[in-house]
Amino acid sequence: MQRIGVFVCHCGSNIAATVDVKKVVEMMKKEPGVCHAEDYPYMCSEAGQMKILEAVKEHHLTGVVVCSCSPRMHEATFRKAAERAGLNPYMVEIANIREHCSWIHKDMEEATEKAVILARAAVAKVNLNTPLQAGESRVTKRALVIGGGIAGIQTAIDIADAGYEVDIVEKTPSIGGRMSQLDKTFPTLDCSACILTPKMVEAAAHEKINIYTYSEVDKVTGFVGDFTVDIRKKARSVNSDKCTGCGVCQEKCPSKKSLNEFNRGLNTRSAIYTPFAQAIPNVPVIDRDACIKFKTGKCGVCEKVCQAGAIDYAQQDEIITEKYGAIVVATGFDTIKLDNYDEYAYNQSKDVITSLELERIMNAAGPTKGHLERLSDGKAPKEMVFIQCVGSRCSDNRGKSYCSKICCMYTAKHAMLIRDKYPDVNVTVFYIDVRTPGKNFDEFYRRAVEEYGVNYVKGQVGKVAPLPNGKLLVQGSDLLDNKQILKEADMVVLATAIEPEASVRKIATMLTASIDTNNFLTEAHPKLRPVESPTAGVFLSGVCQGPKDIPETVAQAGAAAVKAIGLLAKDKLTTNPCTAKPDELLCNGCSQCANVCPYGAITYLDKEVNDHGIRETRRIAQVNSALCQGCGACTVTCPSGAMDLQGFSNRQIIAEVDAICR
Amino acid sequence: MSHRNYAEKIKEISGVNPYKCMKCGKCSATCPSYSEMDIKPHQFVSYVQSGEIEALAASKSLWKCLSCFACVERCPRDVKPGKLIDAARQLVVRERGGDYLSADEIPALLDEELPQQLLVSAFRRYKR
Amino acid sequence: MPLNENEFRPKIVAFCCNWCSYAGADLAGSSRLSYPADVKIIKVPCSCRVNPMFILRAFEKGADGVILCGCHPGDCHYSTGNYYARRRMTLLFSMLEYLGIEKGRTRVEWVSAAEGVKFSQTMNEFVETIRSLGKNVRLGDLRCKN
Amino acid sequence: MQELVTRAKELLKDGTVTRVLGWKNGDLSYNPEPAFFETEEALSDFVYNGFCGANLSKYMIEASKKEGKTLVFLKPCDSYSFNQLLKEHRVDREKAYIIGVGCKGKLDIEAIKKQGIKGIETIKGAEMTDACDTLEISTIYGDKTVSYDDVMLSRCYSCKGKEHVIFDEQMLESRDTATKGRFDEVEAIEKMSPEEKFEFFRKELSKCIRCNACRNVCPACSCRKCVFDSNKFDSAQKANVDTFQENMFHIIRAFHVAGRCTDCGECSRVCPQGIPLHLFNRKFIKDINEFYGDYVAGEDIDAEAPLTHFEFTDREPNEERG
Repeated sequence: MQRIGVFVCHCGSNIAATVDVKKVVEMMKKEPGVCHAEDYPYMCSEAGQMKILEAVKEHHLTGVVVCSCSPRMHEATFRKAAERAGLNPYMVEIANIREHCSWIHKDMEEATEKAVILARAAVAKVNLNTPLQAGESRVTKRALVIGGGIAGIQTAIDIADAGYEVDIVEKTPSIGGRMSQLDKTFPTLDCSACILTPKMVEAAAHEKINIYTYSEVDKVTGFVGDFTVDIRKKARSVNSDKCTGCGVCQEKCPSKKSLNEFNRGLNTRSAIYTPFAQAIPNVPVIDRDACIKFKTGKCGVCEKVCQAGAIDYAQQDEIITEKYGAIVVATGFDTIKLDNYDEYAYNQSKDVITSLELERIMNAAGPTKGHLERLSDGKAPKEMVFIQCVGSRCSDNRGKSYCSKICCMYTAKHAMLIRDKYPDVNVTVFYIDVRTPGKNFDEFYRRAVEEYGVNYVKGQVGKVAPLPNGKLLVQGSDLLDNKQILKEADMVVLATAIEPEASVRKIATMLTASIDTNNFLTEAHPKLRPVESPTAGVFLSGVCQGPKDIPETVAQAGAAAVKAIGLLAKDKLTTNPCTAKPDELLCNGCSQCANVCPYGAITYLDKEVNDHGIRETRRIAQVNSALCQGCGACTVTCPSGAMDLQGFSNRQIIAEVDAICR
Repeated sequence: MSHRNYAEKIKEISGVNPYKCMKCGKCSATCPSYSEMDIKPHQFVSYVQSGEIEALAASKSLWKCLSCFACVERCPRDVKPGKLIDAARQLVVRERGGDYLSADEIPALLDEELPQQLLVSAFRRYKR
Repeated sequence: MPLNENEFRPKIVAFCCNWCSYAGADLAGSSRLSYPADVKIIKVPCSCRVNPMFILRAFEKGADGVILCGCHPGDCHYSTGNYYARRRMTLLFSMLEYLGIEKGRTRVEWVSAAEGVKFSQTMNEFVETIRSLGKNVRLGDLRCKN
Repeated sequence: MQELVTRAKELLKDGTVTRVLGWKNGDLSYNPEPAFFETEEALSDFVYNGFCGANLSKYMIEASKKEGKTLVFLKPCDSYSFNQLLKEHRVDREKAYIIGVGCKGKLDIEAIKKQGIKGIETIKGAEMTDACDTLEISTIYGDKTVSYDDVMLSRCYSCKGKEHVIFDEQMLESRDTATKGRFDEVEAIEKMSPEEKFEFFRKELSKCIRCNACRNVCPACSCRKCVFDSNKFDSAQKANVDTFQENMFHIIRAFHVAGRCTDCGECSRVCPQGIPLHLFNRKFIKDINEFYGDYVAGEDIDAEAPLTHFEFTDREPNEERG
């Protein structure tokens, strides 16, 4: 029988308020195997851990049960404490009497009774614990960054500066991402390209960084330290080595009708194109759906005019398989579709645009060469209206329930830039609350109001209706003056909600990274581990984890890089010792378990076995504990119970069930 | 009408939780008869939330609301102000003793083509 | 609700997978979303770790209801665990129903780490169902009873 | 039957096989039992008639470990079991020389007795050479006749068909005996109310005396050490202490063979208490076919077994049926 010590934590008042900790200690003293029980206000504190150390020494404890908060919080803390006391760290079990008991029950008697039962289950489990040694697995000193926007670039540069190889996989023909589509950035009003392109060049020139553009991740297998990734390099139909980036092919290409995604479809581009001038790599891509050569077999102008002979119609997709130690997701975002918001007439009038479209209109390389004009008739607008929170903060299922965080700042930026460049244009912003927290942000917003006379109206817009005279009737409310406002505007800009890049769900499934219903990747802990995914070895950088602006994205990109570097710096990783273990004498060799193992950790061996005197060679399952992640699928398909899971063995779970149902 | 139970009753009839309102003003922005109303649609919600049912019941807005439900359709938080005003109107209509249509007012409102049936139903509804 | 003796107090065992539903239960806890104290949670690495023997063992030892929570299909930390659990539990529950055991006593629910509200709602619903079904008699030991 | 014996003798004499696995007469004329024959003389006791219901595949697990090849006679339904054991690496194909014997439906002595026939001495008309339509039974109370098709084993009424899925040779013709739907009984039970279902299975399973005959005869249920005999699960039970353990043993046994059971019906045949154990296995087979597409265990070695495979679009456990 084990010698078990039970430590009941008050967690200040979090537990002690609704669970009678003294009674739990008293009840635990009577449990079989428990030879020491005590309570302490803060078990996770240094003093609390000392209690464990002293008790282990004094009572020669062989097992420890801590009744406290969730094991996801402090299991590691208490295991380290036990280790310091010379006890095997896997002889520690946690009874979650906070999140699963004291916080959700009001009646003291009921909560205490439940706490005792949960503690009893933990004691029953620790009674059957066996000391385990964490194994080791190797670390491939190479990182993969999925997504080539500012988040991906910054993460890649930081990892590469630490001396590790980094591959960036970018879906579009050039890195740069959403930021490359912006004109100016807040709060400093720097030109977006001016601060982004140097980073892009730095990434491209960095000898440790290898960039795959116009490529996607096809398959991911393996786990932390040992990922194997298939990258699909889609056929550009242009040979990157030969191409000099002269751009002649783009001028001469006769097919000019396809929508220019980079300019949000506001103008068109040729079939062979680079997304924008400063594209890196500056190698065009042939859009095979628009290219006359691919559709009809005729044409071939680009091949003729290309002195470098770089055009290669026969180029096929290429699958590159690489091994990585860490993977950083930096897939970025897009604005939501506005089809369910017909009250803003976005689909009816060309003069109702989203803020991202306004960025392109104001950008010198944009569809209007930087002139602010109406897309319907090209005239300069006199009255401009900005509408905030379009699709954000909506708990009806049309839009997104969260606040997209960046719209208040970029709308203030737009308003300020327009008032500065075109002083005669009146700008009105309909808002619910202006949210500009942080350094120099509110001052930035106040400058827009005070210096540039932007007219902020507290109240949403109910309807935008195109008028026969080509203007737009904006019907809004002014809650402070309690007036309904009917304004004729020349242009209406919608501060549209943002959502993660659609393809992130496929990537999350491949990485087994958890993802929430809004398609944002779930972080390991919202406060304490914001840049890591619960899946070890996967890190989150940028808006794929939640709405954020460029300063935060760059900060988080750096953080994700440091986490990845922390992982790559290790030569060995301690692996989870709770892996499957077959019992040689009972194994039928029927390979049911191998069929369900997601990691291919089970192999078979004809082995000489002495089964109580019968000596024969048998087909025995072998588990590679470096590959096994301890899911337990094999233990259930094994009819005879030969395959068992260390740390969560059949008898342990049965003991917990018994303790609970007693 | 004491505050508490009538506010509760309105919430119960309309099934609306006024606390979900984020004061964005979109309902007032959308309301076609906004200018006719003394208490505006976004104020229905705050009046019910603070329990000021007398002011709401006595207000002209009860009868100006066309029940076009544009506010219900466009409210981003599913607060349905139109349903709230409907519930308030139900309470007033059910209120005994309230007399909203006196016989001597009829000649002023009368119009030749007015069908007899309309007068009867108006009296039945608004005259207690 | 305080303990009064006559009221039937169901015993319910909830197997929660460590990566999603256990975290969902934690979130329900930290958001103070209450559900009856009759539900006790056992942490398993994955929903595919739960063996039908554990479920029958719970019923044998007097449980009135058993619920298995796991990650949403596609979100499993071990990529395929919950798919196997889904098939096993479908067949097991169908067999128990075939034996005449009330269908409501067993349930599977996919709860992600972000769905604290769903976790507490599921537990409240499940306890309500079990209360309406009453004490588990059919899977207990009948010999000394009738 | 004589051709089987002569063929067996040839194979023994020319050394292709070192032993023959077949049946020999038991203590009564209607209960032949599986037997190994090492020499040609011993083969004189060999018998194959309407009563040889035993499925010999399971014996091949031990036979595969012995030196030299074993000649085994497999009926069509037995060959599925052999294939399933092959899929699970429990038998060695090289160590087995398989003769697929024909089958005209196997007889159930309990069914004969239920016809009120007692004191049976000899039964004629069950040989493979007979027409197999009537049986002449001489008893101490005089001779009786009964129609062959009325007294067959319940599994033969929903026979899986007469082709062998694995064999080296085939001998003797078969007679198709399938008259009832395979899942009629299961569907009948499913239509009962929960109370009736519970009563039905309580009545049946309360008869169980845990003699483990069903486990010992089932080819799919051949673990080296059964979970009910080991301390792996704290579920070692020699006897059913309470009614729960009666249910538990049969539910878990059915679950362990789910997706592997070839529906050979041996468990019901050998149960001394006459419990219709195949109803459990057929329920799982019916569910698997309904939820995950038709699957016949033992038909194709490389097929994905239902419980070690999945589809992304599988149904949810709590979904309403149908």
